[in-house]
Amino acid sequence: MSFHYYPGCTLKTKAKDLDECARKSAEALGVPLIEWEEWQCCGTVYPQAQDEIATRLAAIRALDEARRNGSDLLTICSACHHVMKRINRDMQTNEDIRTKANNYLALDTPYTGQTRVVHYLEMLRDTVGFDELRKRVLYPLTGRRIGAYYGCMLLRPSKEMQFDDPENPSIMEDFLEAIGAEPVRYPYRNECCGGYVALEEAALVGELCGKVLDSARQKGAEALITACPLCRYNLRKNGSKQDMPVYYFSELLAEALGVNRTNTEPVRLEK
Amino acid sequence: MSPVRSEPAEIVTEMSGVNPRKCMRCGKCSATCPSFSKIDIPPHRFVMMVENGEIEALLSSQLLWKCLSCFACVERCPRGVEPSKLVEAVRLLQIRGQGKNYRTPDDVPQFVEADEEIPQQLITSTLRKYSK
Amino acid sequence: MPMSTESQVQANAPAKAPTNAPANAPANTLINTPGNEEKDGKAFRPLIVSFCCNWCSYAGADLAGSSRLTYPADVKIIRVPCSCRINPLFILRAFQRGADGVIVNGCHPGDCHYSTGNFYTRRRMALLFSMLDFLGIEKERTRVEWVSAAEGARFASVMREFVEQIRRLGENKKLGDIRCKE
Amino acid sequence: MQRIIGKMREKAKELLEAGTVDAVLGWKKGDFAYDPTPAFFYSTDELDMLAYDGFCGSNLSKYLVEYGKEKGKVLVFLKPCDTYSLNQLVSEHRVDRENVYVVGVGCDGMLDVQKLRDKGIAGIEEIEEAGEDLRIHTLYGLKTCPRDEALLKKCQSCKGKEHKLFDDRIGAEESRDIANEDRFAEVAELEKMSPEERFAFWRAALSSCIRCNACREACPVCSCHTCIFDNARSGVDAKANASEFEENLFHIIRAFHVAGRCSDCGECSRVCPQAIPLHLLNRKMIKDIQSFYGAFQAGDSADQCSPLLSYSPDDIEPDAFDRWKGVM
Amino acid sequence: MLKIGVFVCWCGSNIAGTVDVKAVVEAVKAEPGVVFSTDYQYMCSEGGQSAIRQAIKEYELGGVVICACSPRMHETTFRKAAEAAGLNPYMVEIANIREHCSWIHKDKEEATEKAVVLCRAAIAKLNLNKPLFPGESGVVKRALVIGGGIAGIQTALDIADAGYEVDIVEKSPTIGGRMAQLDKTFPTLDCAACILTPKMVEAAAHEKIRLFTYSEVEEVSGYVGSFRVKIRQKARSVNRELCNGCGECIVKCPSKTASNAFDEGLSKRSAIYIPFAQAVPNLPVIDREACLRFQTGKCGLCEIACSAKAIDYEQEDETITEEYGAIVLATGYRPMSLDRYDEFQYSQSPDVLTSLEFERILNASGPTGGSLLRLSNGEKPKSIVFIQCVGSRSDDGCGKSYCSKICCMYTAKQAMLVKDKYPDIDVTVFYIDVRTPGKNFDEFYRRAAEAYGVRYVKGMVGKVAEWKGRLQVQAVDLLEDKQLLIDADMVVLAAAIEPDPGARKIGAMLAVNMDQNDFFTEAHPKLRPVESPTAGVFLSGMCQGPKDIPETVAQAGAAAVKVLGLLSKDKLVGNPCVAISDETLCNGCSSCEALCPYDAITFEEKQVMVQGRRETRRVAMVNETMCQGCGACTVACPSGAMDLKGFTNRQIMAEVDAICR
Repeated sequence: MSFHYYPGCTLKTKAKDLDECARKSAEALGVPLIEWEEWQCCGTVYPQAQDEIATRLAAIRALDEARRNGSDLLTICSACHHVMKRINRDMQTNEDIRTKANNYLALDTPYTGQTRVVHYLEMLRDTVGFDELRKRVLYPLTGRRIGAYYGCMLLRPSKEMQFDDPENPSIMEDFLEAIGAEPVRYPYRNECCGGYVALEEAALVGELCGKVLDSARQKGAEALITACPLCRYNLRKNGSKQDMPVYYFSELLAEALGVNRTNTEPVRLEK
Repeated sequence: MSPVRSEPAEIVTEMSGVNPRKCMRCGKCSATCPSFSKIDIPPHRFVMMVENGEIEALLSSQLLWKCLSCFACVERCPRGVEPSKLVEAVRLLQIRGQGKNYRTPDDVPQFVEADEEIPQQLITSTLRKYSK
Repeated sequence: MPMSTESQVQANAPAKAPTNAPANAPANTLINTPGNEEKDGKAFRPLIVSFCCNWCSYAGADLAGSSRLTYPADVKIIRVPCSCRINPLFILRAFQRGADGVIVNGCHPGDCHYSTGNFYTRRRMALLFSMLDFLGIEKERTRVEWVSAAEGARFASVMREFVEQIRRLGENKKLGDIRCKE
Repeated sequence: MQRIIGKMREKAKELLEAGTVDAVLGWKKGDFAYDPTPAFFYSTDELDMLAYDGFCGSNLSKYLVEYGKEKGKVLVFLKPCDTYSLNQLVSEHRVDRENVYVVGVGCDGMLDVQKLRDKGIAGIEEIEEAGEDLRIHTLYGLKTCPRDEALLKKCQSCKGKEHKLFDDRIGAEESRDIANEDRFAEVAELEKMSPEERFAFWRAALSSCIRCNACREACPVCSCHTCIFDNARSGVDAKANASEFEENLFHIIRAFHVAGRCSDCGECSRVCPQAIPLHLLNRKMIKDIQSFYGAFQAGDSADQCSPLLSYSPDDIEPDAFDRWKGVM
Repeated sequence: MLKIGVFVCWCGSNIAGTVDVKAVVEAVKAEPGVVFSTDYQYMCSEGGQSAIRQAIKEYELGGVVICACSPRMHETTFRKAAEAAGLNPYMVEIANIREHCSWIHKDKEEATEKAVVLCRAAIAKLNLNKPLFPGESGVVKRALVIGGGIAGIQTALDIADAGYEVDIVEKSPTIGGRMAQLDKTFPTLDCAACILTPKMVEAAAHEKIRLFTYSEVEEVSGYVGSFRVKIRQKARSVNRELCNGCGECIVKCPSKTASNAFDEGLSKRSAIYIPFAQAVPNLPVIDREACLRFQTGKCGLCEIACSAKAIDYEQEDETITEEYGAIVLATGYRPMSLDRYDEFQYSQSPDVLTSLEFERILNASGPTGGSLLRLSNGEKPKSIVFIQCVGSRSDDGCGKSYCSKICCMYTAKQAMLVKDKYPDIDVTVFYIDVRTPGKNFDEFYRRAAEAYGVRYVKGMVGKVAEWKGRLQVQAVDLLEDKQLLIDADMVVLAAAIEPDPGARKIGAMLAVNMDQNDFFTEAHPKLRPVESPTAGVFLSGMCQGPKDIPETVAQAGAAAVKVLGLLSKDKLVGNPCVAISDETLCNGCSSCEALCPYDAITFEEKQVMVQGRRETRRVAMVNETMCQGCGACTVACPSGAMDLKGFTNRQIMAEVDAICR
């Protein structure tokens, strides 16, 4: 089963690691990711107003392309996933948006949300299976205490995202366990990092990230993982002072599978 | 007596698809809001003001620009009110007005210069949220 | 009202589905049928017979009333102990005497006061409506709804919807008895 | 099947003489070669008139209801398809099984004289049924016609050679195989039409109804002591169609009353003097029942429950019936 | 021809405001049979009823049509009025021109027109009415109570005290229910056990009461006055006759890791156990899931320990069938699961508890022996936060839409109990509204705030998080528009209550409907609050809706009174609107028999006169006591032989004709 892979803007620029590790790992796991060359930015924020049609179109094009190929659309970046999932749901359930968007796009067959939007982590869980992943791990991250940072976009609103329990999620912890690490559950793992007000409300973002990092440290985490470039940026910017490395989950996956960029001896993450 | 509905209030409820009358004033949105310290009108009051048709006052609210769209208020509201959608609708009402953009592409160079690590996502989303 | 003669029937026969409908029109858009044109300067008011079982739907209708939820006066309710008391004859009789729509209301399947009554209703009505459709009689003129005693609001909205549907369909000519038309 | 008439007479004689039965129900020679009629035979002397040939299409089951429960035991000759009707009557307690001695007779498919006439064959004096072809002696000489081209409508979709109940059988294994048409094909054709076309079709068909009640009289499940249409106390009695509506009403209600009970014997259409395709209404009901509620054949056995007298909690909703259209 | 009188009610302005009642009176005067028509302000009042009685006599009316409110409201009233004037009560028809007309239409002309049509339909039907006479059936003078909590116990005691036999079926090994888990009760603060256990003992000792604990109702058939109920007594693996309740077996049991449901899972118990010290009966039960003997075949220590030789590993479930005249449902409630409310860290922190769990912590017999300790570290808390309305008043898809009613009061109680014992602990209650309607209830809540210094904050909590070994509570103070961060050691969640999930199965057996929240529906929300829609089945306690203990006990008594009213009758008068078969039309086909849900139809070979001839025919016979009048048979009957009295084919068609005229 192959996936229609939608990387999104940041994964091709500032978050190349996230993208590259994810693709290489998928290859190693035998899951073909086929990237549509003509993808465009998803819009990064989900347009919450009912009358915003144009801002939904880029996402719908990508979703429709996946439908044409008859495959599920796979995303990694939390923001892309959030936008794709919710707009897809709009196309399934909101008749007004569906009609207007289809009128704009004038597709041969109207798009009505037929595509399934899958996050990379869901692919690991449901397509590969965490048990299978555990078997494929060559370099388990044994003894490493790692906290998962979910942030907002993957989980909320849970009725639409249907990703995990919004208040007590576990998919990243299960992932960490599968690659041999010791997951650290901490209460602020689903609280906001400050998102895009980072530029003008540095103090607020500092405060919010500080709380997340502090909470993780209290529970014994030595590093964090995330799926979102923005979260990682915010946490790193504020966390560097706090001596808490923040990785993309795919970096650790690549690490555990031994598919790092250098094809020599795998670089073990420093303890 | 139901409050007199001014037209902007109708636009906001229609645009957002939210029925503010469902709010029972429990304040869970405000209890959960991570930007609370930076805002002048807390989310629960924002919902009440939409219900009362006081849109004019909301157009200058800090909440429009400090809301993180973290959807915690949406997730935790026991009445399914979705305050963040109301905030977005009022924000759109504001920035759709001529020259009312809060951020413009002209601001981009200054951001990028400030920190070269800034992910694209951050710039795009800022512009998406704050300008038309 | 004019006599329902053969030529009338044909004159008012709905056109086939319009071929110029936009390809992206939502699938559930009702095709506009003639019949709702104004007659004698007054909009067409359909006659609708609504059979309600005593325990759920009739109580639901009562609740709609006590909640002051409006629906058109075109709907006239007949109380029966259970939806399974509704003989297909009653439905045909209503059409014969000039009803434009008939709606059968019962408890939700599984909630029948008599345990199983509405299960039989469901089979009977499925077959009856299918046969009427087979005879070319608009299936939109008949309907079965499960309305509980707690669903006053739903009762009212179902009635509003059904009346609207019949208004769009226009007068029942296919199953009317000419003797009953003035 | 003219060849087995001898055995049939023998059997009838034997049982009458032995007192096993008090009467024999069979077909009696008519005035012409093609019009044997149902008849009771009470003594062995009458048995010369017993007939069995390609024109014995009539289903004798229903006459057993009339014979009643008090007159003793009767021998009845039934073709395979007729036994479905008897089974249904037994299941409805309209005929007591122990009052009937069923002799299943083989069948090569019954004939429609109108079809011969339509082929320009007139002045029929005698018909020899031999193999695949009919040899027809007429005033104008010998004519032949392939048997399959003269079959009754109902025989074009034969239910098979198996007798569903019998006490004895004659010639059953010799029955001829008949190419079996899809009996729902015509129904499916109609379903494909637009509602307007269907309405026009049925209006044209039913408007010729003269309410002779032949369909009702011939129908083996229309066995009510008093039909509601004849019952002044029913509130719907109507001896004649006074309006278009009543033309429809009678046939809709009749189809509904026999739904889940009709074995599709086709007698209604066979006897209709106006050639209204009434069997289509019944077949529509049968097709719906099968697609909504699963395989069912009325008369398959005497102890099955009609689909209209049972239910499943997850039956389809009445508004979903047309989703099934054209499936099957 | 029947002489008919028509009475049009104004219902004050309820009808007359929208329907021109005078015009209705005039319009129906020419209807067939109508010899008299009039209007009146309130037909249901004594004045209105006497007007009906007078007119019946004066105009020698054979039937009356009342145009008024729903027949579900006053049909009985008007039937009685007609009966008082010598009419058969079933010669009364109601045209519902209030709920189905005046209340839903605004246009007076339209509403009046419709009222006339509805009235005509009623007249048309009445013209075909026949006097009906109800049948009679006997009453088994015993009652069954399903559920052995305070509601069930109280109902059973009240019935038994009146001299009737009662059986209580309780699914757990002891009676007592939720109340037994409570520490104190509001608003008097008396100890729950002190007032409940005497009632438990009384029930067990009562000569008219039999207890079936660890038992379930498996099947119910029959009808009011004579229900047949199959009860399954699950195997306790302990012989009730031999056991003396010494408890030696429990001491010796090596498997002590089963979750103790009585302590809401906060403690462990042995595989053989008595739920709590004052359990009734004081008889152990082996939890076969937890028992080593049953799981591994090894062990048998309880058998060895038992000097009375009461342990019986071979014991099997027993099924008995009993007859009852009446059944009371008292199936109770449970706190809803808080899986979907983890913003409060319920499943992630041992110091976040439901109120019922906290109740066990406060209780001297609870997991901490009554001392208030944090379950995470066994230390005394310095600050406790209570959060109300968790899952109640919710419209988010995972909570309950209703107010659970008891939480405001028990939260005040628990806060007060904490403050009373430990005045130095900070207690904060977050509330949306404090709802205290009830005798001495608001005073109680105010006492918590005023005398005990419980801090009440109007606002909700958004997040609870473990922080530096304590719990950080992020909340809002709505009156100050401030976000608060409070460090707490324990957080207590007032979880919404929900009906016991076992109720659904029992409801289905008895054809008692449930509302959208799974509470049993009462026959009338105001006028018949303890009757279920099924005759002879009554409701007691929480299974019908949220209630506190005084209300539950009151309703239990009310249910008992209804049961006694039923059991005190020797004969029950049935519903005369039952099926009737016309033997001259019946084909004997048995279609009706096949689908009758009450087995009320049988067939007989019978001599029937048909057109002057005598014939033996197989014909349907209806048992009028068993028939409930659904009418399924009437439609199945092809010949129209089967009809339903009070709703005959011709009556319904007459209504159709009148409406479509």
